[in-house]
Amino acid sequence: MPDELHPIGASSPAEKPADEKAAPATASASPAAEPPAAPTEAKPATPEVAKQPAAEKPGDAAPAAKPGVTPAAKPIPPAAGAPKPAVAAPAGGAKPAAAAGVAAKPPAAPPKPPAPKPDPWQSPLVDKLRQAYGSGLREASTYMKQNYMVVDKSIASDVLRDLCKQEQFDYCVDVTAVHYPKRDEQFDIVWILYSFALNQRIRVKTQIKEGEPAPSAVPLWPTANWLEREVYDMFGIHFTGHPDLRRILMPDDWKGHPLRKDYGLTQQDDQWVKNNLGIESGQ
Amino acid sequence: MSLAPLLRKIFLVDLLKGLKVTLKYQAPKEIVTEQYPLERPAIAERFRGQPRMNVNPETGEPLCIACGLCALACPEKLITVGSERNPETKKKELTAFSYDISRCMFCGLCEEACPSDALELSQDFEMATYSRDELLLNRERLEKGPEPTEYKR
Amino acid sequence: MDALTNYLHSSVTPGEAGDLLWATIYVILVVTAISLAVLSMNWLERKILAHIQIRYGPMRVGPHGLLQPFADAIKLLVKEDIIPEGADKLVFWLAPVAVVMTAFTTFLVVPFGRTHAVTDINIGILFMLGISSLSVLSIIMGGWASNSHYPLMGALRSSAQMVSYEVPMAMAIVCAILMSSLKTGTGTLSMIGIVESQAAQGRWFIFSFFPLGFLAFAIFAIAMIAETNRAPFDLPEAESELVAGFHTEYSGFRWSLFFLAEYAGMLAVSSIAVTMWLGGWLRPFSGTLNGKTWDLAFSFLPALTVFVLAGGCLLGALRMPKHPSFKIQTAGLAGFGLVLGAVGLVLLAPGVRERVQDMYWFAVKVAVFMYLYIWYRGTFPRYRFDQLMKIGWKVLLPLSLAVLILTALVGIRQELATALMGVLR
Amino acid sequence: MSESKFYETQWQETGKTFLDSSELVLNMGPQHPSTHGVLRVILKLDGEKVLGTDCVIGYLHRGVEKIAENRTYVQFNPYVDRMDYVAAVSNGLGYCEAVEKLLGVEAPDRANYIRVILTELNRLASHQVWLGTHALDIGALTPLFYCFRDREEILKIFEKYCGARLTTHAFRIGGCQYEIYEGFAKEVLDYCDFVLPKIDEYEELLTTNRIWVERTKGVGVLTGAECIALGATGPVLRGSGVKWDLRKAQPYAAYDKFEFDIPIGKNGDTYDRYLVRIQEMRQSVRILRQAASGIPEGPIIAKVPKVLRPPAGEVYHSIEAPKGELGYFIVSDGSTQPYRVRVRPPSFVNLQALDKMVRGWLVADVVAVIGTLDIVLGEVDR
Repeated sequence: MPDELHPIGASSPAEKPADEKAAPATASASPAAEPPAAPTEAKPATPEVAKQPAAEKPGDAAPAAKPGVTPAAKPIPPAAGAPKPAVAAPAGGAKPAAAAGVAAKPPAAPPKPPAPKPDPWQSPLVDKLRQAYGSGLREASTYMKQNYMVVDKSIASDVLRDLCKQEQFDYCVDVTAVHYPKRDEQFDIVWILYSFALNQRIRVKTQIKEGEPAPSAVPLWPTANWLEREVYDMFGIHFTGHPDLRRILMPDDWKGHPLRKDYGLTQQDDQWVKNNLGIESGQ
Repeated sequence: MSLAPLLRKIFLVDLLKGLKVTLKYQAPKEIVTEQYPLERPAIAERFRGQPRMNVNPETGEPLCIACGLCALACPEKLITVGSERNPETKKKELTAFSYDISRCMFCGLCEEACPSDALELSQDFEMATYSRDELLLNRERLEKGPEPTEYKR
Repeated sequence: MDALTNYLHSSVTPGEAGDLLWATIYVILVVTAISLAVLSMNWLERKILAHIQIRYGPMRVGPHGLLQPFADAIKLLVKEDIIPEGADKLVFWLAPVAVVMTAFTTFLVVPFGRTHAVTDINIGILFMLGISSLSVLSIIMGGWASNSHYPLMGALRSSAQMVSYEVPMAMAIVCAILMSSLKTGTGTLSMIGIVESQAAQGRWFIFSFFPLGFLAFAIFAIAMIAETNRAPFDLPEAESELVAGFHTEYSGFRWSLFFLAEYAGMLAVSSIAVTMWLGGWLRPFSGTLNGKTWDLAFSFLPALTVFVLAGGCLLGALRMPKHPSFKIQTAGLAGFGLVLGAVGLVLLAPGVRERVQDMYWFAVKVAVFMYLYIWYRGTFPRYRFDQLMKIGWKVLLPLSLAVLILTALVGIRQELATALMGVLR
Repeated sequence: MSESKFYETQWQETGKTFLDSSELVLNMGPQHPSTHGVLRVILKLDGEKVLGTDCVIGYLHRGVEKIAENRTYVQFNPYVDRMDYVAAVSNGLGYCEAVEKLLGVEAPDRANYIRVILTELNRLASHQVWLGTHALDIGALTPLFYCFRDREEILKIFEKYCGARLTTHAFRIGGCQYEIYEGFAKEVLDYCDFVLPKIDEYEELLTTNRIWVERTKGVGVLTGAECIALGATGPVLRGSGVKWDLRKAQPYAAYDKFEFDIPIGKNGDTYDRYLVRIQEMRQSVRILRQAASGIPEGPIIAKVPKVLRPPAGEVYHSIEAPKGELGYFIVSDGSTQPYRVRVRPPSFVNLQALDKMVRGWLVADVVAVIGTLDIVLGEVDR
């Protein structure tokens, strides 16, 4: 990384020292003790809910981890600090991975101002779903005024069906996925739904392991057809119940799934160059 | 169907209306295209064209302070800056600079990053060359600036 | 020398006079003239279309792109001759030849003037219709032989289209033939005969039996656009749908033959329209503004037109950009203007003056049609195939039949009246 | 095996070639005059009637989403212009606002006004390109040139404002990079006066023209419910009578400050979509007039750190691009580079409706429907 950038990066926390105040609060709450953190946040301390902060995507885990790590890590380098929670919390597959990724990226991550935390999302819809699915609804939060819920993959198709048929979420905006290679459940599948009647947009997320199929939304929203094909093309995720799961953007004989994190940017190029030009690298 | 639309349909009013428009525009003064190499378009002041490295007009010394910010800002990573610390003045001095406009998308981020107004995207838009090598601009060519081709027949 | 004097004093076409030499010369002249007309049409179309579309059009090859058609022709001639591998080679080769042959053969009977036709045959119009329908065949040949989807669809479309529009077209022509039987009593199928009967009746058939003549003309005008596959009926070569229609697989010289045939076809049907309804070679107002002085005045018009063109060229040369690179172009344009001026002078000569009259008016009338063709192309969207068929069969055909019957009834109204009276009495 | 050999053997074995079957498989594109770039549609035809289609896309796939993961937030900004290159400004707006949301900053008022002006100009330009090419597909050659003539003036304003005509890179995260040049507002207002009569002229050429009406009325019908099910947004949705525009439904930038209507169609056919877009152009002019005459003073860019490290988290932000809902789903892991950027391209989703719209229609209608969907392959393929 550029040396020149460093002073600028370092100056940013100095600019907002006021935010530091909020840091200890979250720091003490979430990362220090994983299971106890859950009850403070969520209602019944069912095992699933307890697992929730750990298993959710690092978008959530990272901010919680960072303030916690950095104060403690002052004497020790952050790289060494990162794996620690991994051992401490074996239940959380995702969190240590993401935390490690975050901590490793900037060489010396300055103590960042605490990130805005997702708030629990209170709404009749959530209550209804929680009633119906209980702990299957792992999380329902609001982040940056945007509502999302994380559901267990076993109930994902049911939740989607309910949202489509009963809750007027008649428009499937997007289906996509995010790859977290270091997590146990590698993929987040994200359905972005919109309701014309309510003028409301929600995200439904579920997490699946490598090789596991996801439920297809095509029977509910025909628009998901190509979107799921694209997810399949880019991530290699199979959708059960999809009528015509083929590659869409990449050629049919393409190898690999480009948007996975382990798919190198120039991998295909290099291979082509090697095969066709007989040299090591084209660039 | 009432009478007026019917009559309009029979007398092809809709078609005649269109014909009128196209007839109107046949006057040569309506032509908007340019005889390009002969008539040159007016290029806006902020236009982002071929890059140029400015030198101090009085001393001829480069304005570039070899900070490398442009290279960092570039999304395509097509700028390389070579610098060397002058042992006498303890300042970084520019030794080499290359700019690959074959990969450039003229986003202007390098220009914005430059703290000393050294790198600038000029108004020249005629960057066609006969070989790819010519698109790799070195320091000399950048300092000389673009050399627009004169139109000859 | 005898041949020349014979020709100059002849008041009939060489074909009628049995003058084989001059007939041959006329054939050559007609083929050359049509080819030149197609070349200039090419330039004009590009120029006029460009101006409709607020652009310059060709500007670089010669002054204002005047030499562009020649450059195009050379380009097409030296282009690689590509025959698709799956093509039926013989038919593929034959199609453009056939299409050009049919297109040029029609001009044998076109009367450019009273004496300016290769020949006059008493079934001239039938001959024209018959030969021009043959071009369908070559289009199908081209589309089929290409062994490719787009040409095949283009060929199918065009055959359906040409066959269906031939019917109203023929009906409209029959109206004109009926009109020609008035006064003279006997209708004629001869192209020259039809023009002469218009002269005898003192008015063009477009104004006869108003509005029947005009309606018949309008039907013909619509059908002829469809017949020549031009916008808004240019489905067979609809660029945005079928790429280039039946000649998608053709390139170079073969393609240029299709191109030649298309424009020759346009000229041919326009000639029919002019002959049938617009008085052929007759000058306008020949009925009302007649007399020696008017004749004399009108006889100067060809020269005047040429002078105006020449003046335009010279003016254009003056207004050329004052850039050294335009020296040759400026000189060329000025030279062209001077040549035109000289031609104009020749046209002023007494013997020549009268003799070019016929051709001049014929050419002017055809040119108007050509302009309309281009203007329509620049303005209208394209019909869909089924809509085109609908217009052909459900609108034009009944309309043309009605017009035909009405024309016939009006034509025999006196006989009809007497017959009716007889019955009643 | 060469092509002709193939047919020969096919002939010998089955006694049939493709010409003998009642179904014709026609490969439209990827190089075809009216597939707007490199769309390839495989048509199954019975004569000229379309029995089914299959879109083959991806010829222009550049992996924009993958590139995003390897660039910083600022560096990725110019790339979004290359998706819908006809409406580059809208793309930039969506991306910048999404990242701003992630950062928790808001662009200042002045920047928002400039953004609205430029995006509306771009909407006009995009609709003009659409109209020109759509008319060209249907066979009218000339409107294309009139549209491009009028679009040229917009591009000149872009060039003067930000230095590029097509891939503008006009906005930055947090606001705008460039202060408006002298006479900007006046030029925009002048353009409004200039373009309204021109829109009337397009209408004179097409709206009542019987050929145009016959070619577009009733062709490619989508009901509102079908649109929603297929996820079609933008003028396609509005043409079917659903009054939904993100500028009104979930206002962004400064759109809540302006008065404008959402034009909707009735029948959901190609003609209605045409009318909707024409009306939208007029509404854009209306917004432009309000915005250009009321640009507030103030800073043009909010305070954002030089190096952007949005807090870990994810947002979805969408705007009403000329083609429909353009969304960005950005996942941040707290580093300088986005962890994942997902673009929800309107053209891609709208293109799905093609099959539904053309079944049972003729080849010529396929062309018309592709035109009316207003796709840009740069965005479909990304």
